[in-house]
Amino acid sequence: MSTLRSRPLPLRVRPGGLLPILAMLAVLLLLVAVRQPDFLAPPSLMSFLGRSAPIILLAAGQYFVIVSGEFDLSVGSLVTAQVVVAARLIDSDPGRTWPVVAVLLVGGALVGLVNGLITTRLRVPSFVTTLGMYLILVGAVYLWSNGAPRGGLSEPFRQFGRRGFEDVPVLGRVPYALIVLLVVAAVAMLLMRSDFGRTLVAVGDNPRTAELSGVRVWRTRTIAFVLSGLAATVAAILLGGYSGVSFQAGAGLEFGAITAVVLGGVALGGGRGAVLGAMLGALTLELLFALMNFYGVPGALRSTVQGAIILLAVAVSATRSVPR
Amino acid sequence: MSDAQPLLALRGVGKSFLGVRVLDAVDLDVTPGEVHAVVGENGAGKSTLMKIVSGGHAPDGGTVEFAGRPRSFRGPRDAQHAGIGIIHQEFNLLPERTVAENVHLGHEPVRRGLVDRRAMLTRTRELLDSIGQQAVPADVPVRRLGVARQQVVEIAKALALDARLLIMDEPTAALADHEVELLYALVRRLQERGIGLLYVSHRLAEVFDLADRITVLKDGRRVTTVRTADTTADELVRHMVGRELSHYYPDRARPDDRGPVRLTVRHGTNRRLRGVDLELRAGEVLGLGGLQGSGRSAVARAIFGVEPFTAGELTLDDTPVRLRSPRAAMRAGIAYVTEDRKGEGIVARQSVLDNALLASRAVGTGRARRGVRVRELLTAVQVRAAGVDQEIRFLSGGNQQKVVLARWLALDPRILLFDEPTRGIDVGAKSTIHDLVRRLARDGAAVLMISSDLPELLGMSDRIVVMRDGAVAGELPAGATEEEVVALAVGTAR
Amino acid sequence: MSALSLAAVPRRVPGVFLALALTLAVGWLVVAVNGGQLFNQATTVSLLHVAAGLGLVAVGQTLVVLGGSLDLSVAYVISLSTLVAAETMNGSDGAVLPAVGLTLAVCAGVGLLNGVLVTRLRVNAFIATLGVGLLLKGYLDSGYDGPAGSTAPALVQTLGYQRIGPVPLSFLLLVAVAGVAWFALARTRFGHHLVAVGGDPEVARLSGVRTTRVLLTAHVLCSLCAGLAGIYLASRLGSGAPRVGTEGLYDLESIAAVVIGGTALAGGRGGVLGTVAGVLLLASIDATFNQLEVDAFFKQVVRGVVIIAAVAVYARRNLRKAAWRP
Amino acid sequence: TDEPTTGPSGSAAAGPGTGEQSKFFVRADYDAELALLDAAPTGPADKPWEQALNPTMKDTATFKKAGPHKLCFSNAALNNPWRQVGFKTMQAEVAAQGSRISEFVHVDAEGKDQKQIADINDLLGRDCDALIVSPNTTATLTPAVEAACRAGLPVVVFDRGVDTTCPVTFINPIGGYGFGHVGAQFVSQRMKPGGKVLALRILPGVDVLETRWSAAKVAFDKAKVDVVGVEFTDGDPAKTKKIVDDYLQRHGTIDGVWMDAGAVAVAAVEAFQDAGKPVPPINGEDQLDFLKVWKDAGLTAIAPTYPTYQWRTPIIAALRILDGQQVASPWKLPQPTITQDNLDSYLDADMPPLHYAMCGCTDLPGYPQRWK
Ligand SMILES: Nc1ncnc2c1ncn2[C@@H]1O[C@H](COP(=O)(O)OP(=O)(O)OP(=O)(O)O)[C@@H](O)[C@H]1O
Ligand SMILES: Nc1ncnc2c1ncn2[C@@H]1O[C@H](COP(=O)(O)OP(=O)(O)OP(=O)(O)O)[C@@H](O)[C@H]1O
Ligand SMILES: O[C@@H]1[C@@H](O)[C@H](O)OC[C@H]1O
Ligand SMILES: [Mg+2]
Ligand SMILES: [Mg+2]
Repeated sequence: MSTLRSRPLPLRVRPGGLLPILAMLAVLLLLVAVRQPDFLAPPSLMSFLGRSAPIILLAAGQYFVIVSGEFDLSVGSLVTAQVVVAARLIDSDPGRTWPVVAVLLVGGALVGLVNGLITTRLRVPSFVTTLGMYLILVGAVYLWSNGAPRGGLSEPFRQFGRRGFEDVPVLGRVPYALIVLLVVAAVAMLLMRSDFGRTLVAVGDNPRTAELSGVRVWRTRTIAFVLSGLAATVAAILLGGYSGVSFQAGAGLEFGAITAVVLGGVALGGGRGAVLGAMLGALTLELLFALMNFYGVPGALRSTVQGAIILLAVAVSATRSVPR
Repeated sequence: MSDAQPLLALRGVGKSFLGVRVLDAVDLDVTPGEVHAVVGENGAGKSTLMKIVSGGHAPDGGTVEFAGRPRSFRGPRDAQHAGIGIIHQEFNLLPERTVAENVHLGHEPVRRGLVDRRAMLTRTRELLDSIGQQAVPADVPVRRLGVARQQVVEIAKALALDARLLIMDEPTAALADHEVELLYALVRRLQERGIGLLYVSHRLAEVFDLADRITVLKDGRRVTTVRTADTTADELVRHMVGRELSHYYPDRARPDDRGPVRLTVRHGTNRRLRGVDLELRAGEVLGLGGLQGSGRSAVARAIFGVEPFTAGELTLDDTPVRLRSPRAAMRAGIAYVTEDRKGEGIVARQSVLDNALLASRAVGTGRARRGVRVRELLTAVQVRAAGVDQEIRFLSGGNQQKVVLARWLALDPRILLFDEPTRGIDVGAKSTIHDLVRRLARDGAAVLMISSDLPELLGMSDRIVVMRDGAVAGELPAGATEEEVVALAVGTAR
Repeated sequence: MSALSLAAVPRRVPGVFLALALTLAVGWLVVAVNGGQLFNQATTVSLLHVAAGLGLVAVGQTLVVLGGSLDLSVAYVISLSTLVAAETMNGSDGAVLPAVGLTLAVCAGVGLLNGVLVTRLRVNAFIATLGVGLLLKGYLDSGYDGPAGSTAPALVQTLGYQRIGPVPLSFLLLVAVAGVAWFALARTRFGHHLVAVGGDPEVARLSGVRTTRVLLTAHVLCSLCAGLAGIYLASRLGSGAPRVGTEGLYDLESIAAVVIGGTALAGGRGGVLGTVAGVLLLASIDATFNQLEVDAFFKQVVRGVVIIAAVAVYARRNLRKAAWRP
Repeated sequence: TDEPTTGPSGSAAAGPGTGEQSKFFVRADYDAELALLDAAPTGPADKPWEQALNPTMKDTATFKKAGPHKLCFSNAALNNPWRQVGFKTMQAEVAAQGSRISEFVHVDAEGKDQKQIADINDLLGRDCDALIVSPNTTATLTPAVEAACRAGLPVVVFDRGVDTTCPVTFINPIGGYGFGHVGAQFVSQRMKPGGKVLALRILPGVDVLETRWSAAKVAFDKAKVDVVGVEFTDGDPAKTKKIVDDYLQRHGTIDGVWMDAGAVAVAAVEAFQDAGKPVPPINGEDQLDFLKVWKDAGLTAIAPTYPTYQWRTPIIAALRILDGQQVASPWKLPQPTITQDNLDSYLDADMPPLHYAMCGCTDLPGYPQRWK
């Protein structure tokens, strides 16, 4: 009866594994290399990574929530809100940069906290909670700013998303955003190896087991929402820095982040997948957009290509992992 | 072999789950009007076999022949259409739908294209009537019924199919005595109508009362098929466990091994329990017996803070405590090994190591030495796996259970609540767990053990408390007999 | 076994109807205090028109949600169907029937695609329908830079603008569709099976329900409802409008109406009547705020709060009901 | 079904080259608008919102009514800074008219055609003396506006148009052809001949924006420059920056940038700056952030405008109509262009970056606080 199976390979093709997303990334890189070799040269690669940092961060934040078995549809509106709030609070005064950054982080955590508590304590499905939060945030920020962003971002605020270390050997310019991304990615990966991370995944896979093993499921999930709120805030700071104030800053990013997470092999419903996968998923999506540009895919058709690729990727891995 | 043309003929049926062989080349016949019982230990593969016959699982090998034709059912629907009905061991009911809707799910009566609700109600009432269950209302949502009545609905649901072969997988598990009698009558009536019955039960008395033939399964293989008249209970048990039972259980505690009272429940009451009194000492294994649904699990879960007592008193070492969550109970040194391993025992996609560490991580204990300690424990309980990084779902049930045990042992609990710790576990693993439970008691832990497996309960316990209808029915000393336990459990004892 | 009291429980009035009544009463009062009138003919007509569009989509959405699925592609399906309808009609009354037929056929195709992805290919409904939505978006964005085609005048005059008293024809269409859906859920096998699949797919399967087929059908019906909404909008707008679905936020709003109406997002519980009430609730909030000239952004905030609060109330009730589920 | 079945131009899908002309392009209108660029306005020189270009006057005696009046406004949306500034200007104008207006009802359609149709219908039941409409989409709002005309009250349409002449008047500045032409003309003249132009548009399907692009197309085709891309930015600066960045990647250099709206002009400029490339000739709009960057970075730039002061005119027109005075119909307002020469006079460091210089609001009650 008892069978000793051989040790599976670390990168085995299994649901939640990294192999599919790495393969996809490799294919896209290859296609880029064929069409636009100089894109892979350090300077442009650096700038690409820098500008992709916000969506990758959002994917990481969304990962925490999704792996715990929930959804966060409010991140896009949170990004918008944060950018608009930052502009109004800073009001182009460089001296206010750091205090405002602190305020934003607290605000982001707070939004996450509210999402988390409503979901876990009031038992409102997170799809509904965060949909409601999305409406509330968009409405509130327009209301507060009277319909048009006011004030302005300071140069020091903008530098996170816009500037970088100049004249780095080999790489040329290394965007600050990339550094922020790497730091956050490292923290996220460490976090997922920590007690918290492991229990988070356990909660997503089987909340009953977790609860009966002493995990405070509601607390763990709430923290995941807080992390998502924080990630959205950092993304907002980078995005606001990159492109300045606008009400469009976060539009649609929630769907982008969720898509990226799923592409990265993370199961909606929780309990499966790696944060690195989620971030690679976002990188892959961004690369896909760049690629479509290089191949001159007309802007309007890009969503079709995107949709087709997502469906294909997810369908292939879904059908492959289901035994009867 | 029966001489009549078989209604159902299984030949060489096999099935594996995730690479684990659960059924191996099973042959089985049922003739019309025959009651064919299938017995075997927990996890022997009985339910799996029943699901194959009823289209719920596809077999990996072998043939299923029904009413003279080979069949390969694509799903339960096919089997139903062929004339096979099943009463599942676990409830297959939709809590939000009414009794009538559940009974007719999948084959609602239609008139002019529309579901005929009146017919559905009438027919449901008739069915309930025919099994003497007029009291069960046909038009309330199932969630408003108790477990026993849900079981009745499950039976009615199977009967509604007018099947030629009816499978009953532990149909009496949740039934009271007089209800069992009604079921007997029903079975006999069906038999007279020429319907074949496959009857799975752990209650050997029932099997001897009803069955024409008995098939014994063990570890997924058919050990034997005998005429009821030609066998005895002892012989069956030997076939089931494959050895004599007497040497099987570890030695009990001697009276002077028992330490002070660790835990007391006085008048423990909640939605499921009515004034439970209980005392648990260090160094002993207290067995908790009773029929399914009698409230055994409810006691353990109340102590562990899952569904806490709403009234009464719980004391630990003479100090009254309120344990409102599993976490609080864990902090107080209590561990609970659930009966529902799949649903609330394991985290299927996480590794063996993650599973073993889950509780330690949750309460943040022993951070420094935790990894080493858990590995030691996994070795000590003899988990067999490809490595600690293997996902737990690829382990056999017994090995999963050992990992869950390691999880709790890592916390060094002083009080252990074991709810069906050997359910679905093979014989070898079973004895490992038995030894372990006994060793824990010997080392001074207080152990409460729930088991539906009477021999196990009798073999392991230093005392046995028997539950009935959410209350304590009585207490028996070590050395009690099965009859004594059952008498208390069903309420026929003085 | 202690006897449970099974005496007839009064059927609860679903919360959404109370909320609707309350909103209308409070709205009427506040507007009246403000010197206006909430139930004047024009306002009522507008309210019912808004409700008709959203309602048609939401009824379809209810079906998939009841079955435990979700459709995020409806907004694009709506846009697409306005175009198919208006371009096929091309202003000619004679072409109404073929155009409606073609539109519904196209929608059914999209629904089929959704259904196949969700059931056969086992793609999570969220991603599947999001992906299909993207496919359609690409087609719409690249094919159209603005309104196209022209709806047959006959249809504009009837479905688009005609009314009986204060009740627009389109609202009657909604009533009819909702009625059919309600009837189908309550009285057909399909309905019973759909709710079963949403309640517990494994139980449904073991009971002999063809779960795949049922859910697939629900997806087709959902797209068809979106198609009807599209045809209505085309009659309202007089032409096909490639962005009307997304501008109207019909995807998220329809889901919001469904959950406000008391249908569980996880499936298996709820119904179309609640959804229609949910739609009317949203529409009356709109109407009241319109009358009071409340800022659109403030309205948005209120909507968010209403959605969360409504579902929180349902969740509380269920908690109290506390059916213990293994 | 990869090809759209009927033939809307697909200019969005055109990729490199400008492809076939938009279906929105009407030669006669184009010629008329370009002619208007040089026309001399009638009316008070210091109040361009009251001026009219080549006006044809319309009798309104039938609408004459005793005041004060209830004016109703169905607004397409308030979803961008241009509309915000405009609406504030309109509110200030209402305030400035004081006792002449008893009530001003504003309903926001939130960018939804369907809602605006309902809104208009709703307003018809609210005893308005005049109805002002800024339609969300030209074609789809036409039936609703026609219905409003039939209701008998004076209807004034402004900003975006409708496909009917039933309203008393349609007010807007010269329009999209003029805007698009001025920008494209400038960009193609200042860049190297045959160079690469990137055209950035915010969204499709709105006539005032479509005409901008179709006029630009004519100019570019005539100048024989290489339009390497026509992209929609959704008015999103981040998306704009990424698009420009990608085009810089792909083509190495871009020699000119044309935009159909100024909202994301700064983002486009920054994309060049951040890539360490010189900013090529570019056009923006009269948004202050762009004017500031233009000044600070010494850009080669121009800013055709679609002045927000046009939001004052509908109020003025409605009151005149209710007085029975003649009004211009259509009412074409002047549409100034900001150039290097007059740039300084439009810069205003005290106003927020997303404010529009052509608001014509400095004389209105509440200035500048209302706009901050
Ligand atoms: N869906 C499944 N996936 C994986 N393993 C399964 C599945 N169903 C059953 N098993 C395993 O197959 C074995 C046989 O289970 P089965 O339910 O047939 O036993 P049984 O004889 O009915 O036991 P019991 O008396 O406890 O009901 C067990 O080890 C069980 O864990
Ligand atoms: N109708 C019910 N209402 C509330 N809780 C229930 C109901 N049925 C079962 N439970 C809970 O489910 C758990 C297991 O159910 P089951 O009927 O098997 O339990 P039990 O009677 O407590 O234990 P056992 O079967 O081990 O005697 C228990 O914790 C019990 O409290
Ligand atoms: O809303 C539009 C605005 O964004 C654009 O700049 O000019 C035309 C307006 O209709
Ligand atoms: Mg079984
Ligand atoms: Mg139990």
